Amino acid sequence: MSDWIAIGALAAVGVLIPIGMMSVSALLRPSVPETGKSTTYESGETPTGGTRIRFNIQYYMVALLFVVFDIETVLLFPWAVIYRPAISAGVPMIDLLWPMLVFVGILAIGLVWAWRSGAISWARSPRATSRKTERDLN
Amino acid sequence: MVNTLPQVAALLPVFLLAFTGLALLLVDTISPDTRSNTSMAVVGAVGSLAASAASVWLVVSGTGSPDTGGAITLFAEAIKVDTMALFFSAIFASVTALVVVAAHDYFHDHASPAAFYSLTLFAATGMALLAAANSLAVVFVALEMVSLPSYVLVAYLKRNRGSVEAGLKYFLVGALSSAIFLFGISLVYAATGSLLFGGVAEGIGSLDGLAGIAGLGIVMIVGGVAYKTASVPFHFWAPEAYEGAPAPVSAFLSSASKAAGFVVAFRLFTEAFPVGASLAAGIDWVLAFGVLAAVTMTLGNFAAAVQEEVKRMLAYSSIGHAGYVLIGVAALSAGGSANGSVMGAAMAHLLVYGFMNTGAFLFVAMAERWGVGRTFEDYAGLAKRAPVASTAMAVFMFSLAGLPPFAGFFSKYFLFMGAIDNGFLWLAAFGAVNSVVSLYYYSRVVKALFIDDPASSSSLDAIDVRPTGLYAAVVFAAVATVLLLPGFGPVIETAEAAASALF
Amino acid sequence: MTAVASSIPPEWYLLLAAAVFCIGLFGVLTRNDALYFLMSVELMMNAANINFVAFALYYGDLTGQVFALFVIALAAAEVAIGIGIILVLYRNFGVTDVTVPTEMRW
Amino acid sequence: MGTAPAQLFPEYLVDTFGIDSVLGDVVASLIGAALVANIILAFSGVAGPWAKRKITAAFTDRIAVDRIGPFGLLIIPAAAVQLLAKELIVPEGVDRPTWDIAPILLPASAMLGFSVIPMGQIGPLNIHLADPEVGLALVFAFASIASVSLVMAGYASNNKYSFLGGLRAVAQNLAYEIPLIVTAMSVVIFAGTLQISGVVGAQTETLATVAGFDIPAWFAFVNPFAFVLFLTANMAEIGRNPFDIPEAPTEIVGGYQTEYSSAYFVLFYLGEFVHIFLGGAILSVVFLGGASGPGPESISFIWFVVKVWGFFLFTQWARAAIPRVRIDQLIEIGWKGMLVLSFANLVLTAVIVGVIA
Amino acid sequence: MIEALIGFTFAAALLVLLAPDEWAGRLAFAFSLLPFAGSLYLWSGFESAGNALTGGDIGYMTQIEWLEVGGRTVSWFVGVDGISLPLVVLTTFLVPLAIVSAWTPIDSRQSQFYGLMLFMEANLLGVFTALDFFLWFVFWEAVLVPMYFLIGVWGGPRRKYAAIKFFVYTNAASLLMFIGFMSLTFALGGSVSSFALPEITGAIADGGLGTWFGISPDRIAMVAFLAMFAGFAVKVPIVPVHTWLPDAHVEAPTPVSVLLAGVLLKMGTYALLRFNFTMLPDQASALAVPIAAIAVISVIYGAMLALAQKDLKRIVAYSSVSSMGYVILGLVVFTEYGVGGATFQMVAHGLISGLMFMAVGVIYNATHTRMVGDMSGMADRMPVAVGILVAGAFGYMGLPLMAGFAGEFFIFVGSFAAPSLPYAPIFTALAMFGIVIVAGYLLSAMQSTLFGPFELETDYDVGPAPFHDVAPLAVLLVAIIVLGVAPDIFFEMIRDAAVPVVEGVTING
Repeated sequence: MSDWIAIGALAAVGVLIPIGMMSVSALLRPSVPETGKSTTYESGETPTGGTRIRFNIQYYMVALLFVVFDIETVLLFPWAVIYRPAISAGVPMIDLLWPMLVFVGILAIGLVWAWRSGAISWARSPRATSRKTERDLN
Repeated sequence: MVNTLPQVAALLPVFLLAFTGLALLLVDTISPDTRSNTSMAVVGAVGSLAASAASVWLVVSGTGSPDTGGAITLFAEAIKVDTMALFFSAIFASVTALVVVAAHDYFHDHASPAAFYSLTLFAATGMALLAAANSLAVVFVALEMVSLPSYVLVAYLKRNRGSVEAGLKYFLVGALSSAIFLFGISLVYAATGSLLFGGVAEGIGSLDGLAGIAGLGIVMIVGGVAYKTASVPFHFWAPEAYEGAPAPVSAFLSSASKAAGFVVAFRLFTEAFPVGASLAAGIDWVLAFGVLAAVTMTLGNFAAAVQEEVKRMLAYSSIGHAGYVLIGVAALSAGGSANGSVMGAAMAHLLVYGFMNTGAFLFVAMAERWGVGRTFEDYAGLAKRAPVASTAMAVFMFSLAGLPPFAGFFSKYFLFMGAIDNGFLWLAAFGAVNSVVSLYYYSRVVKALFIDDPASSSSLDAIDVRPTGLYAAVVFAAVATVLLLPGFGPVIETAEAAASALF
Repeated sequence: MTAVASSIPPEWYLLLAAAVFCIGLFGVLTRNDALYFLMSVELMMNAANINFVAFALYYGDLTGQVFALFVIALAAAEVAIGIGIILVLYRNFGVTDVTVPTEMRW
Repeated sequence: MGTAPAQLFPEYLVDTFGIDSVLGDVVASLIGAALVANIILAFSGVAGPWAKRKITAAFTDRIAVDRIGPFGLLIIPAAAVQLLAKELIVPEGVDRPTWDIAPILLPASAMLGFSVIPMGQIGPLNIHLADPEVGLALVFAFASIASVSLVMAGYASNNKYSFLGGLRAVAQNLAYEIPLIVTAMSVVIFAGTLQISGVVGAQTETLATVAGFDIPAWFAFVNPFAFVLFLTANMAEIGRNPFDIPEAPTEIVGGYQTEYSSAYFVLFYLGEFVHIFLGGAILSVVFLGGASGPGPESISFIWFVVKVWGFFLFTQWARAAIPRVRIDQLIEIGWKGMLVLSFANLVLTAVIVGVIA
Repeated sequence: MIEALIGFTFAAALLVLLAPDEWAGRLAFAFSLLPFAGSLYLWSGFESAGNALTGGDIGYMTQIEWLEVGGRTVSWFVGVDGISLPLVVLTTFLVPLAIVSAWTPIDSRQSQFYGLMLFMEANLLGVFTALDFFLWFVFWEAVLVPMYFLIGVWGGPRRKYAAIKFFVYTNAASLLMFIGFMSLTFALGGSVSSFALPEITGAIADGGLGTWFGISPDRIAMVAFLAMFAGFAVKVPIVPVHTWLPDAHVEAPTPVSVLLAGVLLKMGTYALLRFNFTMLPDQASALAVPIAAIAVISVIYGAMLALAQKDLKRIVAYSSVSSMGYVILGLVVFTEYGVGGATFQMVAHGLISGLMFMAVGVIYNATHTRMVGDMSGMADRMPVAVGILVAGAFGYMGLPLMAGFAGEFFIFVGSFAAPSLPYAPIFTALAMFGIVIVAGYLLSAMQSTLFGPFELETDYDVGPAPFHDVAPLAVLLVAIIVLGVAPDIFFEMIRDAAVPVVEGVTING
């Protein structure tokens, strides 16, 4: 039988349990609508401004960097899987290692470049670092 | 001498370009704050010139040509280095060198030029790899390797609304067409069970009931090629992208990137979907390409004729030239005697085009650097203050128009003659008529530069700098365009031999 | 797994892939928002992946599967760049609607 | 592939009851899934919250939950009922479908991760739902869905804090996902397979015998460096102290769950616990020999429980003992430290495996 | 030898382009003397006989393969024969004089001007010496580019219009001609292996034309003939495609007009002789009557138009159209004297029209007008220049002992009793009538401008022209007289080369 049937079954169960809890709660809970309740919570103060705030550009940087390395892992996994069997089958180690080293090396250059050009420093300039506030840290 | 090297040395141009791109990142890493524009440009130019020299050397020494044992296949046949691959590597690397040198001045006050150089080099690497692809998988990967940096390059001036808009539109059409291209590949794979060109060709020869799938896949692949070469029906990004992009990028895209698209077409439609087998399977892509070529050149030329802005005119003219080169594929016939001639002529045209079109866009870059306007009127009288650059521009324009004293004439001539030899008189006629039309708008530029008077006496005051790099690149391109006339013999003979080897 | 997969005729995979592709194409053609566009293009690429994986199985040839991995990687890279471009688009034009920027004539 | 894995739980059911059809497979799988879900719920829905309070109280020298039931055990059902019966406050401007789906997705995805985890045996029952060839990749994939739900919740809530919390969750997950997987990859190099049973099977041999006691070849012993890296990355992945940036109550109220109440809040709370236990399970599979341990095979479920709870205790200890890192520190540690170290580990492991094999 | 000549001229052009404006004119003149000396050297050592295209000797021949495509080679193939050598000499002789005559009128961007002049000279030499079609075509087209700039940049008020009209007309014509020639080569198919003109001529004569795209050889030859004739006719120019010429002449600066009338027009007749009449004599004789008719119309119509003009330059320009008509007539009759005379007339007209334009230019330099009605009595103020102008005008009218007489005389002798042209005497007589008109308009123009009391309102003194303006006029006049007294110095070799052309035709009826 297929492993995937079992996985699908657990997925179904995993989704059904939360939905079941929500349903039960929907039956049990009261509903007393009131405008004060439904305002956005901002530590008890009256909400100011919109919620679509401009946030630190570094979030994007990190996301872009992640894409690069995530792809790398996708392509490295097959290599990792065959590595030991191939060694056992008598393939010289250097033949197996160099493609990975080249691959990782290229990415390493990319990482170092990103590092040096400040893509992964959360606060970008020395001045910004010196007056790190809560807002900057976001 | 080459034969004593390991086979992988045939990929030397690709490696050189890739290493240069990485080296540029390293240079920038060593001194990210000083942003040494000059050192980056020097490294980039040296690297791409080295790659160009390596390509030429490998071609001259006969690497991959039938005389020395045929094409060199590497990496489980995914890569195949033959004369055509090296020929195109030479085009890509030369254009890259010109663009990099020119960019030095164009980005003289840009905050972070580093990425520009390395992205250009990486795109060039992708192109060189593309030229050597022997598998649909490599084609797609390399194509994306060209496209992805190109998107960024077009939108490189991120505070310039035109550049961003151009980048967006280029990206949208690019992403869509690469998805279509990919789906086409997947259908071909589904029908033939192979991604290697040879395997696909075998599969095409023995389709049973899957001809429809394969045909649809090929149509989609044609679409992808049309995008990359800025041909109808995926041409409409080109005017936008070329106009909005920084001019060196326009030069790069319209010369090198287009050539990259064509090398794919040349390979795919000779090795993977050979004419004979495709026709036997009921897939008549020859006719499709014929129609595309005719429509593309007509549309490009007539649209160029009504433009008011020089850069946009060049963009449309670049579409027109794509139409000419498409003849190289459209005029193939099963067992045609002139198959090699016509495709070789198309290759030679791309080489010549690489210099003359790059040069023309770099002249526009120079005008942008000076800050004169973008329309024909704004260019009026520039020759009074910048005679050398204007002369170079005149050379490019006349060569693009195919006027006989310049290299552009020969390449077009051999293209049309090859088409006639293969029985495609109508394509050659279309091409000839379009060439005549093109003379009109190309000569408008020359007229503006040399003959028209400047709009006002102060309008030439903007020309207050002599950007050395741009000048060097433009003059070099002009000299190359002129010298390719006497030197056309080896070029066309190499190209023809390279193309003939595919049939 | 193999038993189940190979018991399904290949035409079904083709149909599924074509359906996914068409959904993506429909999204591309009808949505003006750049982000929807990105998602739709992803769908189209994944339609191709379905074909690759399915026919790799059908032909007993690993290339298709490996290529699908590459495609995933490239698609991700494309999205990364697309997001970057959409970001500068938003900075310059204040929208992510692709029909708004008309600095140049179309 | 190591020793042949014991028969998977659904297969056992199928064989035992002789229902050899697709429908039978489905039914057997559902039964197995229900069992696994129950175990998870017992851990994370009941024992976990209770233990958390007790442990925290112990660390801070306080007394906690001792009123309802023996050792205050009944506080959990009481709290559950109380929370479920609370009014659901839907703040204005929420993006409704997204806001609703997020709390379902978090526990579901974490629970799904358990589908490939071998939990050892209870008597004759081998509690292991599925063992696909790509199990290890799959479990990371399932675990990663959690961050999607967090960002969904943060985005949909129409609240600055929620939004920031969601963003932080993503940034953190991204930063530590790569070290986590690359470190796991070094294990894959040893095991030569992605199949969970293979990974576990590769840890059954005896590494050394010290004073008559066999030390098994658990990867934690084979490669302690990787173990430490993995443990750290794992902590960040599940968002526990000192890496609880996405919630960070003193900074951004409650992060992504600020606007959630009633059953929706319960689901997030539950999901976090499931996620912690999944982290423990992954750790035990990859580095601690899965459900194996001294003694007969039939008590291996006990070992599994011990390992998972060991990890849980560790997280609670960290929660009490280590201050939260700042977001900038977190990101920079991830990209500049962990990533580099994990790649160094990968290359070294490859070389070592190549030399000794 | 010829390579050296052309190469040196190119190099000189480049050097002059880069030279400072102040002494570009002097430098260019100095440089341009060397090609002239070279061409004299060629002349002195020239011993070949026969026509280069029909298997005769080719003087100073060089043939180096350039490239090979589609089974046909293109080569650097140059050489001279009795037809081209006089034109080479004419070119190298006129250019230094034109350069000197530019010293006065050209006062801006001199280095570019003189550079382009030399560049054009180099290409003209190429046109007259190239014996490979491709090479020839490249030079042929390359002449247009500097001409375009010379008219467009340094021309008169309507220079843009004139330059573009010139460019468009001549380019369209080139394309037509090119297509015509190419269809010939395609029809020749495998019977030729190169684009060398002698080989192609030989192949056509041997009946190498085949069917191509279903079109019969005869028809292809006829189409090619017509296309090439039309193409060259623009260049010559022949009525009715002459309209670019007056505009170009009027707007072009004097030295450019000199070269335009003196040499560029000869490219058209030279090409007609080489291609249409040498390669396709059968078609030429089949179409003899219409061509002769066009020629005569050109003569008469050009002369009539000249009669109606007020602008001296326009008068000379239209009279060039008229003179070219004689040349065509001489070519189409296919007799030894007709073809030879036509060739001789090319040279003679080159000198005479050069003289006329130059003289008009000298007057214009002084008066800044060319309108017949604006001035009179110029002879008072500029006796030498006016004297030479009058002499030149008489040369134009065909005064004996001047070159124009010799050329026209040969043509009429050849055409009067031409066996291949029906009604030859009538055509000849009509053409001769043209001379009367020429005399009429030239005399009347002279009368009103040069003689009588001086009447021109200027705020400066109109005095004698400077020496370097008059000297070229004198030199030209001497050359015209020498050629008129002793036409054999050229006609001998021209006849050598013309005879094989005449023999190639089969006389029908």
